[in-house]
Amino acid sequence: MVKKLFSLIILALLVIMLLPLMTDFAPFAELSRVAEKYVQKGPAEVGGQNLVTSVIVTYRGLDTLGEIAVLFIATAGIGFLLGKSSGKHKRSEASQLVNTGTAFLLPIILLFGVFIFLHGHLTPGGGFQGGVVIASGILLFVLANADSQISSNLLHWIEDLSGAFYVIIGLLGLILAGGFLDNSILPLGQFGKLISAGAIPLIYTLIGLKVGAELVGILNNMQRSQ
Amino acid sequence: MGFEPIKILYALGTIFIIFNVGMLIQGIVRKIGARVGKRYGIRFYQPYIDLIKNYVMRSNVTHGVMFYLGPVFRLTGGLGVFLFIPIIYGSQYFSNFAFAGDVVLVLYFIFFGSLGMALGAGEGGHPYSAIGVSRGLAQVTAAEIALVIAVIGVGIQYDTLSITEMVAAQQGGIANWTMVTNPLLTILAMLAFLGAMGRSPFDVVLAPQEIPIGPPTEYHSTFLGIMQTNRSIFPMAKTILFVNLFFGGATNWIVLILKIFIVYMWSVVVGVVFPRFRVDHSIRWWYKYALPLGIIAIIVTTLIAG
Amino acid sequence: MVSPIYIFIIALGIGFLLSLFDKAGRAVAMTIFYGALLAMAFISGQWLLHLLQGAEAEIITTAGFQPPFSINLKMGLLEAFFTFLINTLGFLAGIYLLPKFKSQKIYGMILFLMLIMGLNGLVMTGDMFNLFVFLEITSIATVSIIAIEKNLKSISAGFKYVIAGGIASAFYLIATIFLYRFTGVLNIAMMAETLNVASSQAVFLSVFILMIAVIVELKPFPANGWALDAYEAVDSGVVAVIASGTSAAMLFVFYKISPLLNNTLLLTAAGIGLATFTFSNLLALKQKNAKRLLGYSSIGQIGLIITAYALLVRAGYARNSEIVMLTTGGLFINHFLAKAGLFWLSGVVEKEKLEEWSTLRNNPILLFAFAVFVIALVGLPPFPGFFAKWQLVMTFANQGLFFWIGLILLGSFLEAIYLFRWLGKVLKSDLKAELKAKISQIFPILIYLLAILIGGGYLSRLINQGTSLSILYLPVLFIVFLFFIDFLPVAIKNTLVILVGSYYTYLIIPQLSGYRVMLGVIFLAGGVLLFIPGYFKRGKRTGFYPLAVMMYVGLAGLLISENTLQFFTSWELMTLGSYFLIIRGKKSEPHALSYMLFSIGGAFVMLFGFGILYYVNGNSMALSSLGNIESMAGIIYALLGIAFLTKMASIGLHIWLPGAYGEAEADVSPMLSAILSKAGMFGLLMLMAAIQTANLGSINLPYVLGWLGAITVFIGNLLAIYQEDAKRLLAYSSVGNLGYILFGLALMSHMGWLTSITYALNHFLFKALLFLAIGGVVYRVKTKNMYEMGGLIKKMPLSFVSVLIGIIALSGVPPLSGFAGKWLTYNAVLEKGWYLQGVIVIIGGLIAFLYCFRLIYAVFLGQLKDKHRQVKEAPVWFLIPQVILIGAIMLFSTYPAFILGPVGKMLNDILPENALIWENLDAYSIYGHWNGFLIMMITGGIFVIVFLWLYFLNRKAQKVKQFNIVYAAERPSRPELTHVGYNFFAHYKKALGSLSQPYVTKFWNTMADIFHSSAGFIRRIYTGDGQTYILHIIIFIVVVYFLTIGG
Amino acid sequence: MTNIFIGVLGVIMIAAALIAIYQKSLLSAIVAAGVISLLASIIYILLAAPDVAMTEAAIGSGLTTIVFLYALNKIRKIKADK
Amino acid sequence: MLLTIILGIILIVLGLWGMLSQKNIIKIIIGFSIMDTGIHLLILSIGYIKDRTAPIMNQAVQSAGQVIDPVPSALVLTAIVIGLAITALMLTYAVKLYEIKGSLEISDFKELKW
Repeated sequence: MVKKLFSLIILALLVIMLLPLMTDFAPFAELSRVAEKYVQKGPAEVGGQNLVTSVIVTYRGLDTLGEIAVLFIATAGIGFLLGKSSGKHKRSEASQLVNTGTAFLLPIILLFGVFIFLHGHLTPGGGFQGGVVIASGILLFVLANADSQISSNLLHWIEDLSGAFYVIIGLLGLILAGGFLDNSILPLGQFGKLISAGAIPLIYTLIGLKVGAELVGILNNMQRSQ
Repeated sequence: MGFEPIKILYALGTIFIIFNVGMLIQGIVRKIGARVGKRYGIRFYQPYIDLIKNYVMRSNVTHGVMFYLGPVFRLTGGLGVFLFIPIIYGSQYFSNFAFAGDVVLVLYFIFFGSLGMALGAGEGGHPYSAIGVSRGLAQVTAAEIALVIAVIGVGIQYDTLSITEMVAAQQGGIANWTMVTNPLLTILAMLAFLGAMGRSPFDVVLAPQEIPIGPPTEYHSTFLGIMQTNRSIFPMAKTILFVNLFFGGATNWIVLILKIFIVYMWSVVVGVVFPRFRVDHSIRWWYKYALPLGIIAIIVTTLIAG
Repeated sequence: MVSPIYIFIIALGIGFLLSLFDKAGRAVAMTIFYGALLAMAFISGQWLLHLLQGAEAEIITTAGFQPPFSINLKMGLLEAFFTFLINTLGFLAGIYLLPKFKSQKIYGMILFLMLIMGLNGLVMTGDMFNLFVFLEITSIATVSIIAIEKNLKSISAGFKYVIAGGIASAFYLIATIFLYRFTGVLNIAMMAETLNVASSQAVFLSVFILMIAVIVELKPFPANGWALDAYEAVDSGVVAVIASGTSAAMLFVFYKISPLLNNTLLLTAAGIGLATFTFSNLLALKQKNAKRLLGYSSIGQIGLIITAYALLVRAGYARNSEIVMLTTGGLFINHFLAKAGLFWLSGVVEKEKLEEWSTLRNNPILLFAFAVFVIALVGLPPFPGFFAKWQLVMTFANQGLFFWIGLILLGSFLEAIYLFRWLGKVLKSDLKAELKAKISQIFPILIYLLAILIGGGYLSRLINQGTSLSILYLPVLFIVFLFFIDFLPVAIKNTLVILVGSYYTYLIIPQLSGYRVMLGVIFLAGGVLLFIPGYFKRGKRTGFYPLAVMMYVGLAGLLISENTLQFFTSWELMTLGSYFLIIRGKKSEPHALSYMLFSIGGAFVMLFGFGILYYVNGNSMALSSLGNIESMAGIIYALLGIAFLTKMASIGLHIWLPGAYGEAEADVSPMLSAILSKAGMFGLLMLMAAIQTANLGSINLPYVLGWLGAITVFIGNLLAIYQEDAKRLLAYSSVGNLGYILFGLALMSHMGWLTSITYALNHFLFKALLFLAIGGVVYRVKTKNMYEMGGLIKKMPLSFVSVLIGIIALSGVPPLSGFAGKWLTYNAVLEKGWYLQGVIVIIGGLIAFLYCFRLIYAVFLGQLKDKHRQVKEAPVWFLIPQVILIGAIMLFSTYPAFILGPVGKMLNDILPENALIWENLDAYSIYGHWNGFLIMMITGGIFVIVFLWLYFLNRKAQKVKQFNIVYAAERPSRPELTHVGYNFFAHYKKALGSLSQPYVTKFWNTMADIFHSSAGFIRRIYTGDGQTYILHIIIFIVVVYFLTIGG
Repeated sequence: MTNIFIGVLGVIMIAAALIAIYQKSLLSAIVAAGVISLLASIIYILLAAPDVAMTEAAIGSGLTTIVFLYALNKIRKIKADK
Repeated sequence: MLLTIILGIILIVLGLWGMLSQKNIIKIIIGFSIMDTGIHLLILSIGYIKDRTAPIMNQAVQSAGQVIDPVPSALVLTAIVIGLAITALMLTYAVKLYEIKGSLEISDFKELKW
């Protein structure tokens, strides 16, 4: 109890400490120096409509690669931590509704995911969101077909190869264009079209696949391991 | 000053005189002691007889090299102390080998004999020898504290460590003696004298009642003779040192013998009056009383000299 | 030139594909894995070389845009250096973990590769948010790989780690976004250009949060319980990467964000660092678990580095200036290599308790590595930490940061306590288990061992300031050579050392002047002489020769050093060498420890003093500047004085000595007592010579030293008489004798110094003699208790003669040389007027008679014990130097003028009032006179005459049987009953009981208790509860913030 | 208008957070935490960041909750096995 | 937008409070995820500029004066994914801890201390 009271006091002090961030602070009125450039030059330099995507995939592409790595490490870490697969699972039978629903929904969900990451440079969304959608579709499938198991082999292949290709595309940027992860290895194309913004759709596809595979992998690991 | 061969002869002469003085004083003192105690006592020449008897007797016993050398060390120590003290002030015949060193030399040479003796007794293998030596050394080192302080005091007062110069500074009448000019120091010195002479209440060394046998038992006949020879020279040497340092020294033999006798008698008188200390009492006494007294004496002396 | 970006490409590409390669077989995956690590190391190494040759730093832009519009990486010299360190560490740690990788899932390798990549990213990235990403990569990879051991301890440690890391990065993120708001960029360098920390409170707070988040990642006290748990529980191979690699990267992050910090924040950081350093070292005192201990030490070291860096930058040094690099870089490299090495060793040992590490003794090379790492951590030469710490203290002193120096030295001292305690236990405690070291584990350790040696050698160039290199380095090379030939038998090594030592003596002595000649003879010629007994040993005597020579090289170095650094280095080398000599004794471990602690404590005090000197004297390291100090002279002299007094074991600082001297090996004790103790004397001589000319103001240092010396004489000698152990008796006697030397020096007069030097020379002669003789006896009778000996004169007559000569010389009884000292003392005392002190000194000298007699009596006289009837004379190799020493004593006694005359002349340069005049063999002072030759002749003459007289009278004396004594009318049957040896001076003890109480020991024990119990109390904050650790972090942040804005 | 809307959402979020902290049932707590994310994604839309809103809804609210539930499920299973 | 900043900070503190006050490890992780959400909200609020639209350049939106800052959005995207990774890892640890010791009380894991 004393400890809780003490924690409360400390948190109160923390709030007092953080007060200047609220009181002595003015929000942006104009774009920052960096953002200004992104907005003005971004469409021309990168070729994506969605500036957030341009920033994520190109300007701050290294962050994204790192982010993918984080997810990858977490997947590996969870696999490492939870040790060996036990192999046998008992899962309760899913209801008819889910089964039917899944059969109907799965292709749509997958398609939706692909749509999201392919249009990442044009509309909100991208590899991560698309990846999550794909992952959730697969999860649904797993829930529905209790007997089937996701081929971890396939997952691995998708996960590993998409990651490796991502790196290779980045490398191509270093060799062919201005630097690592430069998207202009492919022609920027016509602004606003699906096939535009250089390598961004390609990268986002790879990210989408990788993220999807990794997320499934995480859940799969948590589910199966013993 | 310096060494000349003829001085060896002078020294031998001095030794001869003082040896006899020592023998006689021993005898007389024992006689007086007996008379005070209402006994008849020995003949005053008894020490001579004892000595001759011991030298004549033969013992073929030795416990080892150090046992054999013990008395040699003892007598060398006694003679050495004596020889490093100038005896008669102003006399080139009776100044011994004082040119080899000063009062510090004498002070430290006193230990030469004690140490050798202790070693000899030690090799005798008798447990009581060891106990006796242990007590004796403890007692001597404690008593020496007062002596050292007294000597330093004299050194401070006369700004010299040379015995001859100390005596020189006291010439010209009793008023110049250290005894008069610095009574505190003299009191300290006379306490030290009691300790150095092993007289009661500081006579723990021999402590005949407690250690019935020990060095004197193991050492007999010739060995004892040599030690007796030493006993008539070593105490005289110490007494002469005190005479020189505190009582104006002496310019001729008569004065010297008189002063020796008086100083020597002091220890006898005190010894008759006071009972004996136990050895740890004795040590504590020196540290507790003599040392502070000495420090006061040194401070006083500094004031006098300064 | 391969672009540094390939480090990431390789790591990520291979990381992503590794599990696919694994499908082709583990061997394939492993080959590729190690190939990747090697390639990363190669790239950074190549850049390091390139940049070292003066190339420009490379800015790597990504996506073809310039910063701040895209993320950029930088490969400058420092980045190259750090990535090279991290990548080589990665490769070596990878090799170390090879068996685990082989048997575990492929994820282990992937995670490891990602971890190393993350660390590279932390170092190279120039973008604040990208740094966050790499932070998370590192943190998640670390947390995941912690699970390489799946026991409860490491899993719960991992959980605490991930939570704490999460909170730290949360704060980091908050700070990042606000800084983005204030500057409009995320590039750190540009942020620093545009940011004005003082412009508003929100800006200040943001920068503060950024800093504190980075610092929390660096494990500050007390918000570091999570890290300690991880250090304790995580697998050794992994924790080495965490402790060294992650710390390196995070330190570099701190370096990177430091341009954002203003002076207030730098001060805060420095304060946090110092608190961390001090407290973690304090708390480590109570630690019994080896890895946790290393954890405390790691955290402390990082704290120290933060403090050093922050304060130096605050003081105005450029972030990458040479000074900053030398200090923080040196400390860092030292920590990096040593800590990784030690953690790796922990994996080899596989034992938790400190003393169980003694299994390392099964493998001498690993033991050597362990010792080197520990010594490097303490900051002793010749390792990088030493030079860095030196430079740090000097630079801090230059800035007047004395308070900081004081605390840093305190922390270092605490660190030394537990590290040396550990070292001692490893060297001495019982050997129980076998050691199974795999080659994959040994290889990385050896590489780092080599690296730390090279690093030390590289930094040691600081020393070289005008002195010829050969004199400085050749001896060191000889030591190294001795390490290499350590497998040879004793006889060869001993001969070699004696020959080389003689030649070195011949080389050095002519280069010395003044009183240095005198000490040079004692140190070097004496040293060579005392190697002779070494022949008695059989076998290899592993480790003895290099370390003994190290001690002598240190001693010689003291004499020839011209600046404070050379002096200090030599001092530490000497200390280190002597520590290893002492600890060779059978029961000497606790004593060696206390020796080392007092020595190191003293050395740190000395370092402090040299620091102030450096400050006061306008950045001069010249030792000669000691004599013309403008201000603060008193405090400098006092500090240096304390340091030297420690080595001289003056009262209050003496408690290490009896055990150290007493328990050392037979031929080591004389080296220590006769020679090593004079090092302190040399220091004091130097100091006193300086005091002579300096303005001390109101502080009368010599007066204090005089009293101290006098009391030391008295107490040292008094305690000596109560000892039952012969060697301890001699040891206490050394305390007393060193007191005379101190007293003489403190007199600050020609006569006083002459006294002191006479004592020094004499003490060298007789104490070497006595320790050798007693050492020989102990070697034969196998006990050091005097009451168990007795009567040995019949079996060991030559040793007896040595002891006899020795004690006569010791006690100062004429005609031997000891008297010279006594005579000079009287004269010097009278001249100076220090009567009371003089009285105490002289009384102390009188007490010496007691133990002298006891020594010779209880050992050689009295009754021979039955079990000693077959004892032989001491080995001839002990006797040879004894004969030489006796000869020297006799010569010195008979012709003191030949030695003291020239010594007096040497002193004339410093103290011109020559109060002692030599006329041929006669010495005249203003008080008295003394002729050693005549005294010898007269005494000898009388002795011979009396002896002849006795012999004439009693020439047929026969030796009787042992028990032919009259003993209460009985014949004793057992020698034990009649040998009075035990508690010989009981009455003295009874009389002076209060003076013989071990007050000093009690005092130091109480001090130790206070430290230990406070450590025990404080460390209870680490409850082990993860939630408490979270609370600690938040408390830490809040409290530090309010302290920062409040003060 | 927007402010009021955000304010209302904020109050609900704080309430949800308190439920997430204090609700004894772990399942409810997890759901409450998911609700916070979901409401946050609505705010993101108001803050003109549809990309983030999508992500938060998908990952923060959706996937994170699923991961929580999986973990909870796993823990239950371990409990049952014991 | 100040309101959302305040909301963000409130969520952060509430999350911390959850981590400090709850003994159950799952609850602590929930607290962490609440704190994470707060931080995301905070970041995004910084990038918001009043009355502007999303940074998607099309016919309707052409100039720099019309859109919000895309950078914080990009950062939050990254942060969300990383947050998920950490949360998942924490949960895995929780599972593992439960598997070993059968407890979810954080105070039950005090094997390492001092």
